[in-house]
Amino acid sequence: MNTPFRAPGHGRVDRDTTLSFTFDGTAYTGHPGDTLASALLANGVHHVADSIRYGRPRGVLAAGAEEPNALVQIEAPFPEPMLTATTVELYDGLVARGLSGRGRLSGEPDTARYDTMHAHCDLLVVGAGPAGLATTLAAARAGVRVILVDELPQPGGSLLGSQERIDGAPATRWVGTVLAELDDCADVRVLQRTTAFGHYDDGLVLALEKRTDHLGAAAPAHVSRQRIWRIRAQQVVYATGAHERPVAFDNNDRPGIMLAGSARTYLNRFGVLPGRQAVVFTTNDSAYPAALELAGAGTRIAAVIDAREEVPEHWRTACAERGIGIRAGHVVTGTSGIERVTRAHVAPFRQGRLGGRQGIGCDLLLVSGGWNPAVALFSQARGTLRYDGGIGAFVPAHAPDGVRTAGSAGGAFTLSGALADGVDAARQALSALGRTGGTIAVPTTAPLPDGAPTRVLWRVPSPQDGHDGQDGSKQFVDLQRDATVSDVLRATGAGLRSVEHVKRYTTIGTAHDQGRTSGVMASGIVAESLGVDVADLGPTRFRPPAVPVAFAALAGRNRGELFDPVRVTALHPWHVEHGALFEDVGQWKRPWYYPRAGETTDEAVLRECRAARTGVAMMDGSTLGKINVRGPDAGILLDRLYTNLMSTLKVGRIRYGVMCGVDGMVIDDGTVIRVAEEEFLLTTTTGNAAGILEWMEEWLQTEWPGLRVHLTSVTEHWVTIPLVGPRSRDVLALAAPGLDVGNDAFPFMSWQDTTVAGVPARVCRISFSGELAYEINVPAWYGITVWKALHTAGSAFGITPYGTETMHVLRAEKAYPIVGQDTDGTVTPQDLGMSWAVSKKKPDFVGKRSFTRAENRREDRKQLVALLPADEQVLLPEGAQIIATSSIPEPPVPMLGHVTSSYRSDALRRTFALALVRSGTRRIGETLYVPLDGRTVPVTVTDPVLFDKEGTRRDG
Amino acid sequence: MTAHVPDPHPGDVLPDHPDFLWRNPDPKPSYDVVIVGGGGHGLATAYYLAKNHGITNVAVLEKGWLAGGNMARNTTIIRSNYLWDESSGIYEHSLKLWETLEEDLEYPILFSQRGVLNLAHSLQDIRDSKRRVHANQLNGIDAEWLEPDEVAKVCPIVNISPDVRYPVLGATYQPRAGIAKHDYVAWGFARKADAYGIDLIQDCEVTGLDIVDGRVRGVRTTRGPIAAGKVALAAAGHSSVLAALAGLRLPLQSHPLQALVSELLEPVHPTVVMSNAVHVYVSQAHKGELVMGAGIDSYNGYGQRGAFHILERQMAAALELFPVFARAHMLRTWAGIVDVTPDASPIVGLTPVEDLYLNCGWGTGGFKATPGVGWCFAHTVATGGPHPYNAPFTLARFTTGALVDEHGAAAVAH
Amino acid sequence: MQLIACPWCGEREEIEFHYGGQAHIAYPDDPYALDDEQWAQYVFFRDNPKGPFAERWVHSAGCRRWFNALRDTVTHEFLSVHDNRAERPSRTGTAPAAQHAEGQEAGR
Amino acid sequence: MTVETPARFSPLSGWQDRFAQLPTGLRVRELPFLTQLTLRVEPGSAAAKAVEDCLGIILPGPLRAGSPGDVEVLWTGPDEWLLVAPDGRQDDLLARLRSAIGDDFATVTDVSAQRTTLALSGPLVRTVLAQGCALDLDPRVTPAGSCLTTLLAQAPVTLVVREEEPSGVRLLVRSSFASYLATWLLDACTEYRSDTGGRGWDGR
Repeated sequence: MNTPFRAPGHGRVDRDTTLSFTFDGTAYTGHPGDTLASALLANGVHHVADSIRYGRPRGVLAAGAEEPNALVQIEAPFPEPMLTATTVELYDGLVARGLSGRGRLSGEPDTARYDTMHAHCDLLVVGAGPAGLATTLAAARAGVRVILVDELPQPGGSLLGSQERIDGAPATRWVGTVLAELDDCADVRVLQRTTAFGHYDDGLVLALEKRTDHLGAAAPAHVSRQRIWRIRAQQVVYATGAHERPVAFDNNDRPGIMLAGSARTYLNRFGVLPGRQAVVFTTNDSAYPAALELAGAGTRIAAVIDAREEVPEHWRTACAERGIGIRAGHVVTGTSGIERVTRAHVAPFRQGRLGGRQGIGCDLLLVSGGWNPAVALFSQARGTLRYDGGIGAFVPAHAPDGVRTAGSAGGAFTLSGALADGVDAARQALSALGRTGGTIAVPTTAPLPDGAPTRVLWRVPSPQDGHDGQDGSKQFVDLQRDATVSDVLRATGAGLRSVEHVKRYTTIGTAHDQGRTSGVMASGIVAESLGVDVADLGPTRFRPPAVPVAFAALAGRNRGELFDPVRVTALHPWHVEHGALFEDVGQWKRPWYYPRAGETTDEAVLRECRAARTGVAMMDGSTLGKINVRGPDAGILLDRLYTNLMSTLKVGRIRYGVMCGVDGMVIDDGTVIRVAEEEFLLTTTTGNAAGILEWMEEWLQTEWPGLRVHLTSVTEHWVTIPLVGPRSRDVLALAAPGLDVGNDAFPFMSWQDTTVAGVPARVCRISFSGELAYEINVPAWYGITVWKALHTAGSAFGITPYGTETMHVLRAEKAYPIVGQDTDGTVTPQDLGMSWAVSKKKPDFVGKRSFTRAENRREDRKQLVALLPADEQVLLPEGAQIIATSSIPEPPVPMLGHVTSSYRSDALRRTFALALVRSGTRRIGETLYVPLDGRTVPVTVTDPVLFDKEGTRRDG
Repeated sequence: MTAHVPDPHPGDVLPDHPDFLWRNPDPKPSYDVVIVGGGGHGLATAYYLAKNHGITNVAVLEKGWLAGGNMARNTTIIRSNYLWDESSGIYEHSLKLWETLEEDLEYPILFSQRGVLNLAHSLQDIRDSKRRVHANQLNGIDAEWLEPDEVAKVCPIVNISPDVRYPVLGATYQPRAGIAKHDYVAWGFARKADAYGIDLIQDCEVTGLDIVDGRVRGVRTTRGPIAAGKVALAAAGHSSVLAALAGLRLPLQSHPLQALVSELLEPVHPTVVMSNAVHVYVSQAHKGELVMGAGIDSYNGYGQRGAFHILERQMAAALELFPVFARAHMLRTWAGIVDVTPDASPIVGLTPVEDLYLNCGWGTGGFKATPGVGWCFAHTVATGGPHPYNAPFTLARFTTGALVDEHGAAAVAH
Repeated sequence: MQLIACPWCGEREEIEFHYGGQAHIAYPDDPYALDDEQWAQYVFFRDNPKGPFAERWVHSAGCRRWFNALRDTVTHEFLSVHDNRAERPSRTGTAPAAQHAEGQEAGR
Repeated sequence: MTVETPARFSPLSGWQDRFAQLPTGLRVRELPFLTQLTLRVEPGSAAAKAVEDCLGIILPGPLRAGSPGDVEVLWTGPDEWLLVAPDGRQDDLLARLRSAIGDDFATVTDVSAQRTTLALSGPLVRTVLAQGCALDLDPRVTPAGSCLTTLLAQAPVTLVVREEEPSGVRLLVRSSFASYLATWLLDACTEYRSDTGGRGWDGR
């Protein structure tokens, strides 16, 4: 199948295969190797979309990632917004439409896979153009580990879009030879379709590999669609090329206006003639090969408009041979046309004045305003830039260690220069690596004709200008943002002097293309308007990413169940099997409660509570942090970190302990058991396990390194099973026949090593419910076996597994606080009514000094109390605030505190709550009020311990 | 739950800036008040000094370009639903000012009261959230608790499926909260301050403070010495460095805070969603870009650059909450420098040096406080004593222990 | 993603580490000899320099060892790291000067 | 109540079938119930010497593993090692070591069930690990005998490159993270699973 604008004998697309695609509802064809842009141009489609602000028709300006105009929405096979037609590889079945600057997200879930790969190398080369290939080859020969990333589907870079020759043959043959040699090097990795987008600290370069996008619907589902490469490189060479920049003139935004070098690429890489009759407007030599090659392929070049007075003899002659007229000292002042440029207006331009205009008919207007080295990544790497007034561009100045440019990215714009620079970059990188070898001869190229310097020209005065020359309302600087020269001049007129301000005022450079074609031009126009040098304004900062990257690619495989690790205990499978609902506590999944068929949450929790208070119940306490503290000075360390005195604890005994921060606020609590004279085992709350170990190590290692103590986390070594309730003793006696479970032999707050269900176990007599209770600890491998054995042994007593909710109710009935629920970082042990846990004997411990600060001495601190709603059925919401009056005054309402915990109690046959209340202890007996749904609920303040205040139940 | 119509809709073309913003004067030898820091707070303070107190012989000194620091780098969320009375007082004062600021400044600041959702993902999140809602309501701040299905009504693209790693268990909602366009806000204040005759002086870095007998007399700058009756510091992340010039040590640590935007997208996200638990907050700005922030980098930094793993985590978190964002593209990233105090509340008021005033420690709350703190700081500078709203935020609270600990409620929040 | 050179494990990505703030803040010899303001200095006040800063880090995901580092807070570059076991604390009261060069014995 | 030999379950005991479906280039199996002891002792001290004599080993230096006999010694910190031995050796080893240490300051703690061990082998090992491990696992950089405590994806692991298996790697992972890590490993292998001979997809 043929398309009207394919140039016979040109291009590298596979013409034997035809791909069908749809654009804006019309079916077209193209070939493998096409981009969507090249395929559209081959079909004669220039008008891709309308602009965002003014709705003006827009076409294809460029051939790569610098494209500001040709924004498209992919609709099939899966919607993706805001891609440039110049970077979308064509595939069969592609459905796309042009966008007016805003894309559409799919409402359907994206099922594609994304992943990440770490890689390490001595040298990373970014860009497989002539310079990058020369660098890579030289380094590969030196035997270092090299990674070469390149954004195109095939290596060659600018060579793919030119008719240059290397070593006497078409340049692409040299590319093939180099690739073949690199293929044979085990330590060279070449990644095509891979765009470096971020340079971070210590040589970390991030690159996005588009692995299956070009396959469309045929992309295999098991392969990641896109991959983020995290490349850690000792040395980085940015051979990222250069971007051609346009010149601002009236109506410089019409479809059919294209960068000259891009037109050359469309011809040579894609075999596409972007127009039949072209006007070429240039300020430098680089547009001449474009004009000549297009002429050679059949485009009629109506004229070359060269802003310079002098055109090099070589190009004069070559153009003359083709019958191409050159108008030196002329500029394009404007264009005509609606859907497509039909005419370029040309005038002499000397001493800042335009001469008489003349129109030249054309369907293609090629523009070259010079070249900007692609320095975004170099700049991200903290390379500094300087303004080169000769070429009107920012170029690398000072390179940081381990980073350099090669080729046109560093200002070496000729092929021979780029190749030599590439070889030199390899030499320098190898030298920095302390490696020798790797010299290759610089490939030979045709001798360069004598050239002439670029004329730096940002904008052509508008013929519409008045005497002040200030009308630039149709001279577009940022095509994607529809920002014009007028906008820039308004900004400077408003008093703005910083390019950053102008950028924000006009929105120039903030779009998808990151101002590749507009940034320097905007600086130039600002500088002209303020009468300063561009160098004084400086470039705007380059920030990652250098190209837009899909959120999903950055998330990689950290999605769904892999978003964050799910931590489970050894008993988890049992909980799942038995219908537990789970609560997320940090990364842990903890059983919340075990509803039976038809039960509500309340019913299930009341049932579980009842079992614990009247029969026997068991839970999985394995997530508690466990730290083994061992060494001759273990007691000293614990004395310094706990508010309690721990060194006096006897072997075989257990003590509850509280830890405070240096500010005197409670940070954690748990139990401490003395295993041996020089060994303790302490528990932390589930969520704080890692933090408390790190905190203890910090004190030990940095403050008291002389203490002979070692801390070891044993959290997951043990499965911990609290066995709770009046019948717990009976159950344990069955499961541990060798253990004397009597109160005398095994008193409260003691522990014993024994055998439970045939498994060596450590059993502790501790209770977080006030009931007779045991805590059975076994190595985690035996956890399920012991759990099941206890469950079996307890079946005759109606043993009931319970979850965190029931645990919370039971402990609240006894006023045992939960750190993080009944405390919030502003609560002292005294506030919790735990002065008993604060040693009076110890001269110091962490937090003690803060207790005497003014705020801590106040008598009206918030203190933990219980609240009993007058209506025993009313459940106060946790978090509810407490006020003094039965009616709610106008805001701001003085608040006395808040409800930290609130439950229905089976044991109390009513609801109750714990609360932190200002002067709470003093208010015991008072009635306070909790605003709820516009009314207030009266509550009585009571001592926080509501159940078994005398503690008669703990011994059974 | 109140029905809410976001206004203006994302996707609107931005209004033009005025034809004139400000003069670019050279510094005079002397001013009644020198404000150090030409960010949002400094500019707002200048404006209210003139407007509320008639003090116009004022210079605002900015070492770079106006509003080029955190004002240019934040995610523009405005809300007042803070936990403690002290915080909700000043933030609600600020929110009320936001509600009339467009008319006041005669500048289209695009204040859009599209509501803010703070998601809860754990039972403790629910407790903390409800505690804040109850406190807010009693403080006269619009706040509601929403169940997951109500969350979906406010923001249909939030994934409320119970099957995700950290399901959405509900959210607090402040309907009057929202976003504004940061440059427009800063320039609005700057333009008005300039019109009052206040000198906005850019590229002018303060290199020293002249202190005689415990009293500040002026500043030394890269553009020469400037005498001042009073000096007000409003330099956010750079406050420690400036305070050190006066021999003051502050309980501040400066950290990078990163944010990013996507390309422009059709309207998809009608409100603002924040999640402390999965560390992301996101809104869709007026032109249509998704604006996102994440957690603070853990270490001190002045480099206006953050670490990539924070962004990577942020993207994963965003997709957990908003699966439809999968193929949106990260267009641009940046970092600001936030100055954080031990209790995550600001320091606004007097210093041990006479006539030297301090406003700092706003952490991630600075943007939303802009008009409120400008109002109160101007009062403090003009009268020599704190406004009731900033009276609790003294430096002395770290000695007495009377902290305003917003960690529980604010955490990474903005 | 910076690399931090753990004195024991060598260069690792920063996510393996936790930050511990300013180094060389010794716990006061006698906290009760300090008035509330001096105590507040110890509890809440830390240097916040723009430039080199002596800090504590811990290699949480590796060898779990705390160590000291000198890092430039502008460039984020680590100027040096050192095993803090070589630097025993000298009990000099509240925070001494933050900046010191590698190997210099400071009042940690 | 009759007590039979109690059954033990390792953290990944249910995963054999899933591991069996991995691509041919990667073999994964759990080595359950290994004896693991944390040894803390100052290197070069008398206690360290006593330990070395007792076990007939030299305590390996930073980032190294030593495997003189049936006790493998993994360096995990400047004064910390993990001793790994076959199933059931903890009581014997603890007794011998504590006796050897005597009154000197050194501690040994049984942490056998704290972690489980995955043995990975096959040509895909490094490729799969590179998807979640930031360290350079090239054998020239990380040779056999290396022992690195680090992160794999979001799980803390100790990664040991084995002497006897050129492409063999052992991962010691905390028990609560084991199923996360296994899930991650399976996911990271997805693209190598089908029809591509275990080379992974070459993108063409």
